Amino acid sequence: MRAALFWIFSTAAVGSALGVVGSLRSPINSALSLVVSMLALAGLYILLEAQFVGLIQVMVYAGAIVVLFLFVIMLLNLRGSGAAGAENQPIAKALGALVAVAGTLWLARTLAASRAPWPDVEASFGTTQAIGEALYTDYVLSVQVAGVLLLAGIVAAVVLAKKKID
Amino acid sequence: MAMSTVWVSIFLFALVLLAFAPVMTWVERKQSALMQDRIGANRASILGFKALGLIHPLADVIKMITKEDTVPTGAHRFLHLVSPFIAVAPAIISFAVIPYGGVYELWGTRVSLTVADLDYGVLYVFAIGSIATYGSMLAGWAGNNNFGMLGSIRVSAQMISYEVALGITVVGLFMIFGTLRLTDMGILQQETFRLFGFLEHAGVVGKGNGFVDAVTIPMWGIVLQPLPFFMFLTALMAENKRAPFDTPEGESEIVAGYFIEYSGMKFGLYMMGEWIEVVVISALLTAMFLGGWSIPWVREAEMIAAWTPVLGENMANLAAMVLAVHVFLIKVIVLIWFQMLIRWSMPRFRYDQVMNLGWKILLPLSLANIVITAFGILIVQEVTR
Amino acid sequence: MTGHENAALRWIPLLPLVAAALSGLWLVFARRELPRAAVIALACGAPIASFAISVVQVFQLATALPADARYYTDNLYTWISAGDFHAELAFLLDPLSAVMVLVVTGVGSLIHIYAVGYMDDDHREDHGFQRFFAYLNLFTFSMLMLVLGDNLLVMFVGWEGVGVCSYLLIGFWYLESANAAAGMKAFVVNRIGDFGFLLGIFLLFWAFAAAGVPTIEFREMAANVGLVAGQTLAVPDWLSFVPGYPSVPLLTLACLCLFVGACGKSAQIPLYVWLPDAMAGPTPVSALIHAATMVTAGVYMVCRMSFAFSLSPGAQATVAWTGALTAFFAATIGLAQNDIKKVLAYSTVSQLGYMFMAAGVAAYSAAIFHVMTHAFFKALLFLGAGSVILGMHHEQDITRMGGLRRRMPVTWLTFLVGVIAIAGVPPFAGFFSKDEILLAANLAHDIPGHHTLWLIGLATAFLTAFYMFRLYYLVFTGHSRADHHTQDHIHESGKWVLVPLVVLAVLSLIGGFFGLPDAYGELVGVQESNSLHHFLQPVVNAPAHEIDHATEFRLAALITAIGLAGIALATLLYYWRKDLVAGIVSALGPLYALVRDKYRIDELYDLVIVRPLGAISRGILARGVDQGLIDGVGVNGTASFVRATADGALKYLQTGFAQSYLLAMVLGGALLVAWLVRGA
Amino acid sequence: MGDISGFHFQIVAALIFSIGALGVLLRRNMIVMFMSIELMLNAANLSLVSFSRELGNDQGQILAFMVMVVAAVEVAVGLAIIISLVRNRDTVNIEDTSQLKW
Repeated sequence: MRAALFWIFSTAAVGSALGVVGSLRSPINSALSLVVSMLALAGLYILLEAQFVGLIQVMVYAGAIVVLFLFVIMLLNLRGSGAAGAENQPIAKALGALVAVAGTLWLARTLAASRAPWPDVEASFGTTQAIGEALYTDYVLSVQVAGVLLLAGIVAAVVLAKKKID
Repeated sequence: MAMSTVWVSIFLFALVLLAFAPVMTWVERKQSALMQDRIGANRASILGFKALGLIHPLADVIKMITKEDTVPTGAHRFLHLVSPFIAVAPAIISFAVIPYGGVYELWGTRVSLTVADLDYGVLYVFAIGSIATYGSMLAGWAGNNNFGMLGSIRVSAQMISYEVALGITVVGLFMIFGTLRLTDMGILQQETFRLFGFLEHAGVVGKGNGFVDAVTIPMWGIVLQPLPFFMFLTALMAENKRAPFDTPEGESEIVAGYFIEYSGMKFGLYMMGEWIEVVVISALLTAMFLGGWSIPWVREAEMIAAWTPVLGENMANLAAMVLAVHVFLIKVIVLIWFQMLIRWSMPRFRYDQVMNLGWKILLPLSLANIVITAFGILIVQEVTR
Repeated sequence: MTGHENAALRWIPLLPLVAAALSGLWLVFARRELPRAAVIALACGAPIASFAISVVQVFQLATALPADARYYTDNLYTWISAGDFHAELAFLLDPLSAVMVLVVTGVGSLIHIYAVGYMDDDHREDHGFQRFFAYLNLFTFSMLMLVLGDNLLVMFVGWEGVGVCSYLLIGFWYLESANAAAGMKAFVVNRIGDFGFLLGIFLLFWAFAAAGVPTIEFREMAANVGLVAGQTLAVPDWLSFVPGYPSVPLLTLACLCLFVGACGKSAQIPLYVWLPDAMAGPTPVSALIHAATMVTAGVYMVCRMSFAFSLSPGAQATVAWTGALTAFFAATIGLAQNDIKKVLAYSTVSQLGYMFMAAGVAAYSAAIFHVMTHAFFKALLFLGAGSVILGMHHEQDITRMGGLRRRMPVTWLTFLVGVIAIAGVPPFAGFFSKDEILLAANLAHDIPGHHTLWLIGLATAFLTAFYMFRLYYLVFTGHSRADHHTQDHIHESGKWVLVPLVVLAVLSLIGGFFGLPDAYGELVGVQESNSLHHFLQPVVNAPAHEIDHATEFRLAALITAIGLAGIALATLLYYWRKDLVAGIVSALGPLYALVRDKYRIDELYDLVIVRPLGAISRGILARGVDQGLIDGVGVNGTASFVRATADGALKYLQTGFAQSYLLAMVLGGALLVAWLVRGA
Repeated sequence: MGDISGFHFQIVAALIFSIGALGVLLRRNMIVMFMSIELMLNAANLSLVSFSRELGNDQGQILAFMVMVVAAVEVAVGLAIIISLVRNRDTVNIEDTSQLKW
């Protein structure tokens, strides 16, 4: 059942990632593909026993970040991309896809040599409690730095979005 | 988790949803009529049989299903189609973690009255709740209508804003209970504490003072965190976009807001979604703040142990289970009624007032609550050590 | 040390500093003057209060402590601490600094009071009145730091401080460029001396550190000076061909460096040229800084370092001869000057030479004695000259004066006292100090040519008496040579001016009795009447000369006679037979012109030092090094190189499209990853 | 868990990362480019979490969490920049904003 879930989620994630990049008609479509990709990734996290990260993935990415994208797209009323002609560059696309596939294959070949089954983990692995304890003991400095970063981000966003640069 | 538990839970799940949601239309009508000194909702009848207006939901459903489903020109057809479902689905699946009762041994089978007793229960509700934003947001945009667009922008801003306050408000409660699992919260809330225990710790009275030992209070969330209960309720209601927080659909300003271009059952889905969410809110609050399925001052395990000699083990468990479900539903109904009361008492806030309440009142208060709670926990730990 | 600590000392320099800061900062921030009464109270109150504290402390010092352990210290905090080196911000009150403190605060207070009257007509746009007193108080503070400093570094702070204040006050009337230039000259010449002083400090510390006592504190150095006496300078091999050089004693070298500093500050050959020009400042400044206090700092410093000078005969001889030559040289210039303040300025240089001569022949107490009496009568003379200048409406040329005796009676009388005092007529103050110096010079057998020194001293005394009385006769007697307009407005000065004059006149009259030689005292039955000498003896440690009283009296009579001879000659030429002067001048011809032009020393310096230096600076340093090398190659060269590179090649990499940058970034990242996993 | 292991997750991560990189490099719409950057970040997160599972410790998850924090900040600031850009130049086409040159 887990293998099936993996295939479902990973197909959804990769497919919708392609949707993000490939939907030329409207950025809204890209954003919606992005949500699907994020949710699929959250599923993959939960398959990896990382429940907390998975939940946060849903809350932060699907619940906040992409909503913010949508919000901006709506606020700016970007119905079409407005640059459909510029988006059409078949040679570059083909070349890029070729490089990406080649790179992935090379990576696969490299990684295949070191495939190993997963170890068993205790029940608390990846739970909110485990991550919380790690965050507030060993990584408390990172948490505080992250807090400062968020504050700086808030201030920067407010200043940037509010000020009219003449 | 044995398969049988799932079946019981899903049975209850369907019961609550299918029973409550349509009935909510009737409840709402009756409540508003009552408050506005009308009779209300008494016209629909089958062969002259009115049943206090309970026929009305049925009539509504028939009307909605049979109405024409319009799609405006220039609309994003796919999004216009899926948005109502995106709006309703999160509300429904939120129920998965709501505990209607504890875990019972029935004829050798463990029966849990929770569909998915998740370790990260509350977090799950929040995560699912944040998805609900899309349903409303995309609806307004997909309809290719300027009012709908305005509604979309309002709804996304409002829901993102209140999600912040929503999560932070209950952190104090998490700190006290030390868990996010709703069933654990239910069990913990069956405990009691001595209201005047501090006198003993302060040395005013000696150990074993009869009065101090007698006066006990259930350790319900609302007792431990009274202010967050109301803040949480406020934030949830704002998330649900019902009056007085219904600026995204404010009729007097932007006609009907984000679902302006919807008709028929698609429109009905938005109505349904709101009502289901009313139930979700009530259930969540009950589980977290009002002691869940428990009766005050009664530990369920002790109760079963007391009944076992009389009824036998299986029947005692069964009785406790039935009692638990009823207690839970009663509390939910009270909270639904309370929400209706607010819905019909308060006028709609202005949009800036909504935002100010979220960012300038709820958020600072909830942050302060975390600090105060932390100090409180430290003091209690220090004193009772 | 406990019994010697005295926290009152810090207030002596601090009070003037506070006053200066208050009035100065008020000007900076409020941009307007305080009420005059407030300025006067602040400016005069501070030095007077310092004087009062000094009197009390010195009295305590003299009475409460035994003669061989007579000192107070006040340690504020450790100023610098680096390795072995420690410099405390500390003050020291011992007999030597006691005398100086009393002179500085006492005479200083009188001059502050005088300045109130003198500067009264200053109503300039730049708040001159308050600014002047801020500077003056700042000067008092610096001078007190110099005098009270417990180590060379604190002394150096005061030393530089008085230099700055001197610069500020010489150029006080900066609207005339000549005044500003005079201030600059004083500053630059002083810097040369200060450099020597600093080198001396470094050498001393080096020497003491090498001897195992790293210190610059006076009392510690004095106690351990024996350890460094034998040290010679370690010379690099390539200098060893210089005859005698390898054996230069370190202590002598240090003393010579210190003496360079003293020469700059105290206007000795060859660095005396700034002092006559410094007369551009207001007259109270000339009196306070350029006669009574600052210029004697060099003498004070040499006396303070007497323990070192006493151990280096070479340095002592240098000091003595420099002083004697300066004394004579400046006196000759003084003969032919017509500006009332210039005459006094050269007289000051001459008298400072006297003091150095005394210090050089190890008669330190005599030097300090002369510092004190000179402060009295020279301040009196300058203030009197100031009064005259006020009365004559800022006329300073003595050929345009005359006959002021009746118009300015108080000024006349007090000025006369000063002139007699400087001429060396007993029992006025100047006689006793000069007598002691010349006696010491006569007896200084270890100084090469000490009899010549003595003769030079006598000749200087004669010249001094002559030119001072020439000045007196030209200003106060005969008929007025001023124009009618000025004549009509000649008036006696006000009380602010006259009171300090009278006080100083009294001091000039009786000041000599502080150091009445023992021989005279015994005539009237007083033992050890030279109280100043005995007071200072433990600190300056001068060798005692045994001489019978008869010889002492004979020498004194000789000095008196010389002085009277000078007075007589002046009376002859400028009172009885004025017609003779023109003949003598024309007979002397070019020699007179040379003296009148101050031997053209300024022109010589200009030709030998200033112009070559300017040419080198402009031609090589400015044009070659600064503009060519630093600007041309360093700054502009770098810029043009970068510009050429960027313009030629790099700019084409910059397309302006974010995605081309991104592509480069991704490729770079990919290459990096490929390199990192190359082995796998 | 059948034959599913870290290898598979890493390949998925690599694919998503490549797709995101191609999006950043090929698309001209700034908002879509920005979304592609998010894809790349998520791919990296997936890789981290997968390693975390493979090694059996939670450090990878913590790092992924921190990446999310940074991503949130980045989105807030980045979208603010895009908003002010659109207000001033009325375009989201990256080719229209080529002032970063000589």
